[in-house]
Amino acid sequence: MSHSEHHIERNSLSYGIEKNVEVLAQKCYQCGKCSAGCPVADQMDFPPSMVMRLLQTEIPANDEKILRSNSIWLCVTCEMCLSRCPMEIDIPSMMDYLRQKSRSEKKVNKQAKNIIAFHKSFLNSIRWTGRLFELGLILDYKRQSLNLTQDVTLAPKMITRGKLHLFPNMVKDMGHLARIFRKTSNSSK
Amino acid sequence: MARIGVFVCHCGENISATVDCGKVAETIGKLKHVVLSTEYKYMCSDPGQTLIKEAIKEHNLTGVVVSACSPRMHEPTFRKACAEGGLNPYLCEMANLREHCSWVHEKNELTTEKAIDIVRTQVEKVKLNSALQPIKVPVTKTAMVIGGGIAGIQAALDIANTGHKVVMIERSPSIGGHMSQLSETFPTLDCSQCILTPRMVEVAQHPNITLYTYAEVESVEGFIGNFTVKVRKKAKSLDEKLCTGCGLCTTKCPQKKIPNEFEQGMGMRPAIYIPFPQAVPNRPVIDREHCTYYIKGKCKICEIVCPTKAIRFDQPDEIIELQIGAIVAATGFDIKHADFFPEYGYGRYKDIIDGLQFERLASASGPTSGVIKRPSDGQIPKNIVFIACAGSRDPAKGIAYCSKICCMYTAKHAMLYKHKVHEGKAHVFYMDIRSGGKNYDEFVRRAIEEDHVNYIRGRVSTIYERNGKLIVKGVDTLLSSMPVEIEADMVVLATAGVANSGAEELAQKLHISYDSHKFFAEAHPKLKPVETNTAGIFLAGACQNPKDIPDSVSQASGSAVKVAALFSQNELTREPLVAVVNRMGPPLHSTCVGCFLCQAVCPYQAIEREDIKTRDGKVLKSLAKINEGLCQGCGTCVALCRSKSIDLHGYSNNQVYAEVVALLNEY
Amino acid sequence: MNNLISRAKELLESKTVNVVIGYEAGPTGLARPAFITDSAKADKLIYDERCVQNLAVYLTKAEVKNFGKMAIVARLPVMRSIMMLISEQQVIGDNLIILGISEDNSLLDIASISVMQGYIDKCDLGNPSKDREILAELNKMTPEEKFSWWQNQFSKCIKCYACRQACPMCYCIRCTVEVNQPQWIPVQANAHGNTEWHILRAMHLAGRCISCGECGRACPVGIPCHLLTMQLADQVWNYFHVHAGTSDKMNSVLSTYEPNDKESFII
Amino acid sequence: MKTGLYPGCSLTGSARDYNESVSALAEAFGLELIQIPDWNCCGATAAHNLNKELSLALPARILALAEKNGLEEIVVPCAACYSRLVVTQHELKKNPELKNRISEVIEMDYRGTSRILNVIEWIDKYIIPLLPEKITKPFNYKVACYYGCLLVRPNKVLNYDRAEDPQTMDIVMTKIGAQPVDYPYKTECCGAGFSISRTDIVSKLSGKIIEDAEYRGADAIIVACPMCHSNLDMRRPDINKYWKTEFKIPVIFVTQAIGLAIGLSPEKVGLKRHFVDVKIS
Amino acid sequence: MSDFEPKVVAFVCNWCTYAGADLTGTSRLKYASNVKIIRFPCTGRIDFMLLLKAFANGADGIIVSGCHPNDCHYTSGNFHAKRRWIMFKELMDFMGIDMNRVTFSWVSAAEGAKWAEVVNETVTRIREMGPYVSYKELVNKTIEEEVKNE
Repeated sequence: MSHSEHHIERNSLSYGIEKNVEVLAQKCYQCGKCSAGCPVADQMDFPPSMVMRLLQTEIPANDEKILRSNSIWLCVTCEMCLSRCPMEIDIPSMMDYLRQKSRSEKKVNKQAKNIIAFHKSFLNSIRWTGRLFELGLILDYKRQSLNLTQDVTLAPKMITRGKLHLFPNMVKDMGHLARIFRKTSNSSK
Repeated sequence: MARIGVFVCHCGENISATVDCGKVAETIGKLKHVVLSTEYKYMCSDPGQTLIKEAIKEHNLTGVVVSACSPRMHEPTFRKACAEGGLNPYLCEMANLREHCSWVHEKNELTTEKAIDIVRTQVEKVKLNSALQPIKVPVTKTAMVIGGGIAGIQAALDIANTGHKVVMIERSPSIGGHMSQLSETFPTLDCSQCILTPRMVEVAQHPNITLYTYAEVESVEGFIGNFTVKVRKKAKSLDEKLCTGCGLCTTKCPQKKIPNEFEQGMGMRPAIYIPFPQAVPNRPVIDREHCTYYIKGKCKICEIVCPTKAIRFDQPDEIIELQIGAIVAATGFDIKHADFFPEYGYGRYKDIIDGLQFERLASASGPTSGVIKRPSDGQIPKNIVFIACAGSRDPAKGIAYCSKICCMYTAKHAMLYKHKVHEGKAHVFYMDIRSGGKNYDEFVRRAIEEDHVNYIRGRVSTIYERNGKLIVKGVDTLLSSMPVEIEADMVVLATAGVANSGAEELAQKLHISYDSHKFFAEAHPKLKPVETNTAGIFLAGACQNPKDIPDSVSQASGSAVKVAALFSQNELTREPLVAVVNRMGPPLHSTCVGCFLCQAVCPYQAIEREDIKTRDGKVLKSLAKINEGLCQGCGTCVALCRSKSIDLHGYSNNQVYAEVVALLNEY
Repeated sequence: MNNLISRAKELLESKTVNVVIGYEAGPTGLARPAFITDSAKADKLIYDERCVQNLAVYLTKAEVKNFGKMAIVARLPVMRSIMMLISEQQVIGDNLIILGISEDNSLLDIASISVMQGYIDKCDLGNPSKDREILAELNKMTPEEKFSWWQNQFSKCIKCYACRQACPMCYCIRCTVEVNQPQWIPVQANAHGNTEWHILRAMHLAGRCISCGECGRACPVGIPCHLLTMQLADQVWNYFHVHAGTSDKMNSVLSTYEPNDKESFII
Repeated sequence: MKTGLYPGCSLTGSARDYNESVSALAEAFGLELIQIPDWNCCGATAAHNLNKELSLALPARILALAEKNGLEEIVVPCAACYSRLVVTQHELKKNPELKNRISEVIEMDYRGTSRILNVIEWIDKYIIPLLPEKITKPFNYKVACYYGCLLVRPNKVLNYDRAEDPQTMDIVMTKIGAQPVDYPYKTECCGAGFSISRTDIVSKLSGKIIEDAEYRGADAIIVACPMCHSNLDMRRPDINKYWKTEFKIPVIFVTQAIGLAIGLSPEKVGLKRHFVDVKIS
Repeated sequence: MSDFEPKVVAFVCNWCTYAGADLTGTSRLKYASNVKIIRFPCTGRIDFMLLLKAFANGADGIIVSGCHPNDCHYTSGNFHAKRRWIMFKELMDFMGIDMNRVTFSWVSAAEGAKWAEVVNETVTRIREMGPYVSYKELVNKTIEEEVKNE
């Protein structure tokens, strides 16, 4: 048992983070360098350093704020925060964990609708074809997000430049891929 | 034949309340070799001690066991009493009947039985004690101070003023250290040079101080009171006795474009140079690495112009050997150069400088005569950013610890800037302001309140140049991490303080320990902050960890007192409870086989190698030898020695073995 | 083998060394140590599976030291022994020429101690696999089973100290068992004395045993006492990540420490 | 030695131009690139956002396929795929238990021994040594080398160049006669995976990257990532709309620039497929 | 077995645990009187052979205690001791000699209460385990053999 385990609130989000992705929220001393370098911080409810601070409080209400925030969905995993953090706190891995937690607890922020729709369409696309079928992705995304008019002019231009296939380019052993999806389906919904 | 006297103390009722002291004395009295076993109410009282002294004479005792309180309390008392009674003090042992028995157990037979066991054990031990004589070590009353910065200067002057000789070694051409580079000092803003220069001169002129500049420690041997230090005097290419310090050579030297170390590269110097105008000694040296003569084989202009013909191109390095009684290490610190932070652009953009460079810009004697001009174009910056913790508290790219001095000097820098550029704007990015110290926090508050320095809590993420400005991007963590972007004309990085170059090497030469950051380690973090693990070597200043001037000076004076105390005696007297390697006649000489594993475990470098030689110098055998001057008697070597060739006085193998047997067996 | 012989001859003829320590076939066909001082006799040298004895044990003997410069036929355990002996200042590396033999019985080109170190670093430094298996079996036993297993083994011990004599690391001129002030180890060959002797021997080799197994081979009554030191060699690796005999600098685990050494039993 | 190629999905679709330039270079320099048979998508951002195990299993299948086909070294032109593959290799090396679990999921033996090269490393290793005699048309332009995120971060895992102010691409560009400009936006994020779901964010972030390159006087932005390329090139109309600008600076793959320098035609290296006209060749 | 009182010997260093045990006394905290202390300058001085000697002479349990890491009066004696204990414990475990009979602890000069706990916990544990028969038998067997031989 690690020393810090004696002190950490076991129900807290930060405990889950420590257990699952080995990120210690208490290492953060709030210098803000992550927020200063984060390309999307200005759009977030809570910039990364504030997410860290909320975690440190180990107060359920604050954990809730994080899981319901748009911050975790706006994170583009550009890894800038990690590469500049003086304490080498792996915020990107932590964000992956928080996103999965937010979904499994059904606390997803409304603004994340499109983002999740896109990710789902993406995974759907490769679930059925093994490789990304961009046209299929765009159509499926429109269906999922109901953004029917978005990019209507883009696709034809792509087609004329030979950048959009009309038919998917499939992996031969699709059975294999289907099994991979099935076996890992426990950790996502 | 052993004749042991046992004295059982009641300690008022402290012992007798739970232990049947009479029974203890009686039972012990029946033991073999115990010729006297008696009890008394207060053994530590005068009458109690007299009892012991008289018994020693009357019964011709060869060993004494005082069964009373903890030896940590009264062992010195009773050993002294024994000595006064004519018995070697090391033939006295104490049985701890109070702290380890009467106070921790209830009154019953078991407690008395335990008391008997405790006393019996000490009786068995004392039978095996041997008469020991205190160890006397002569003291050479000359101190060496390594490093001529403010800490070294203070230590040297303090020691010299107690009437003892001091040798000061400084590796650069002048003493003065980092303090001589500073413009003003916090929290008083008095001019650094003005308060330092008189001290430097005093060192040079003090009759008790011998100064060797441009010199380094080559090797250190020996132990407390008796070090032999070899010093390399690097060739200055100059006859110092002839040189008058007129400086003509330095003005005529054709090589003028060497980055000036004293100016932190903000100015240039010639190959023959005096580091700065107030240098002590005020004599030039030739930097052979850059001198045209040493590179190309011709030039010698300095030799031609020198009015006293003092230049010596063929001068060799000189090694001198000194006998030294105590050493003060005062080798200072260095700053971590800021180029390990590519996101801050140090080295890429000329107007991003470090703290020491700013000191030179702000100094009246500096390259800009004290006008804050930025390096790129000489313009006066209207908007300046100071970044604290540039490297400190950053395990990822810098160092994990807090450099301690940066908060204060950054506040000073911002203030100096505001005092010189009234209309300018100064911003400080900080994490925490650590301003503990007399008038320190007030000083920082003044920067904020009176000089309107804009303190922003947050770390800068990146700096880049655009449109002739340095764009500094950070956040204000006190405003929900709101982005802050400043278009600065100049940026000053408060870089971390790190161990000086060569610190590790020097520590190894001195046999002192150092931490993972290569700062020298004190003997105890609280109670021996000035001592090192090696007796006779002390620390002063920032070689131990980053320190400001007041702390460095205090510690220097502290180490000077330690040296003076050492020098107040002609001989050192040490407890003889030290390890010893057995010796015997040839052909074996000792059962030590010379594996020297003990040498590796000794925390005090007290184990030396002794070569047994034939008359014609052939080494017959090498074996370990304990230096009694250094051994502190921990016994770690004793337990490690496979052939049981080392033993420890006072805790010998025979003694501890006898204790185990006695404690567990009933008689 | 021819390489070895010609190299030995060359070294002796050029007077680079005064003796070559290697193996020769004994009268019964078993390998025995050979001390070749005359190049004409170098043809006797053999090198094959029979040659298992750890020859490094001779390096600390006064009679052998008197030869001055010498060459020694060395497979991995011998090389590691030499490393240890150099680090413990019992052997001077410059006086030695290593006739290294690889796993597949070919002659290695080992020009210096640092080359030897490089070779050692590349080898598997764990215990021999057959011993690993036995250790694994023993480690599965309950404490009571272990105790009686070992007591059964020790009951055979006749305190002949062959294990000590065969071990290159047991070079003390006075062994603890010969100390009688105090008498650390009971002199007689009995349960108590035997047990404590084997504990003492294993502890003295903790961090120093190079897993050659010579002690076990030397035991005339077949006590597998090498398992004791090999178990500790395993633990030295587990706890401290050090293999003995990999450096000519002092690095024996019991004469060094790291402040953050991990254990779980100290309260 | 034969080098494996993991093209990734983009190179078969929206980044066909990139694929064409990589193939053209391989052909011109006589380098054998063998596509990993039956490769699948690496899972990209979507997988690690939604499902950690899947995000490791997909790349692990790719790496296991490479191992199975004896490809000890693979080049991954797409920086995003490169990052996923290296991160997976790192994670599974760090955690043997997880490695066993993933091997079980992919029903294949996974050893984790492949050497994974990004496109710059591949160029450095195989093309640079042969480059000097091949250059016929020095690429005499000022360029802004844009590395993006995933080529250099997380630095301790990728262990490639340095995370801040990287230099490898700049050095490659100087070797073909270009003059890299000081470019602080080198490693800023373009918006990456938000290309479709949050076009606004992409427009904003990519706009800054383009603006600074134009400001520094660059003639072209050089990239090594199809995602960066599509955001900076294909999304140019959105960017110009968002910022109310008319940025015209072309965005060129590093492989295309080299292709041009050794005299390949714009068509051959896929330049004609760009949205923003490349007028400089 | 209920009236069995174990013999426990404690090997402690002078600077921390011995002083800590003094503090237990000055604080008048009570502990079992089965434990008797032998003072060493440092845990580094404690020879592992002494532990065997203690068992051979009839100890049922042993406490070995010194300064916490980094607090050693001699800076590193306890670090060396720690490594020796690790090795010793592993060897004993391998030979089936019961290391549950040995308590290793760090007790500082300020931990008077901890010393009482360490002692009481050890005595309770050893009391439950009973006398150390198997080691005593080793010695007794020896004595019997000697008698027989004579």
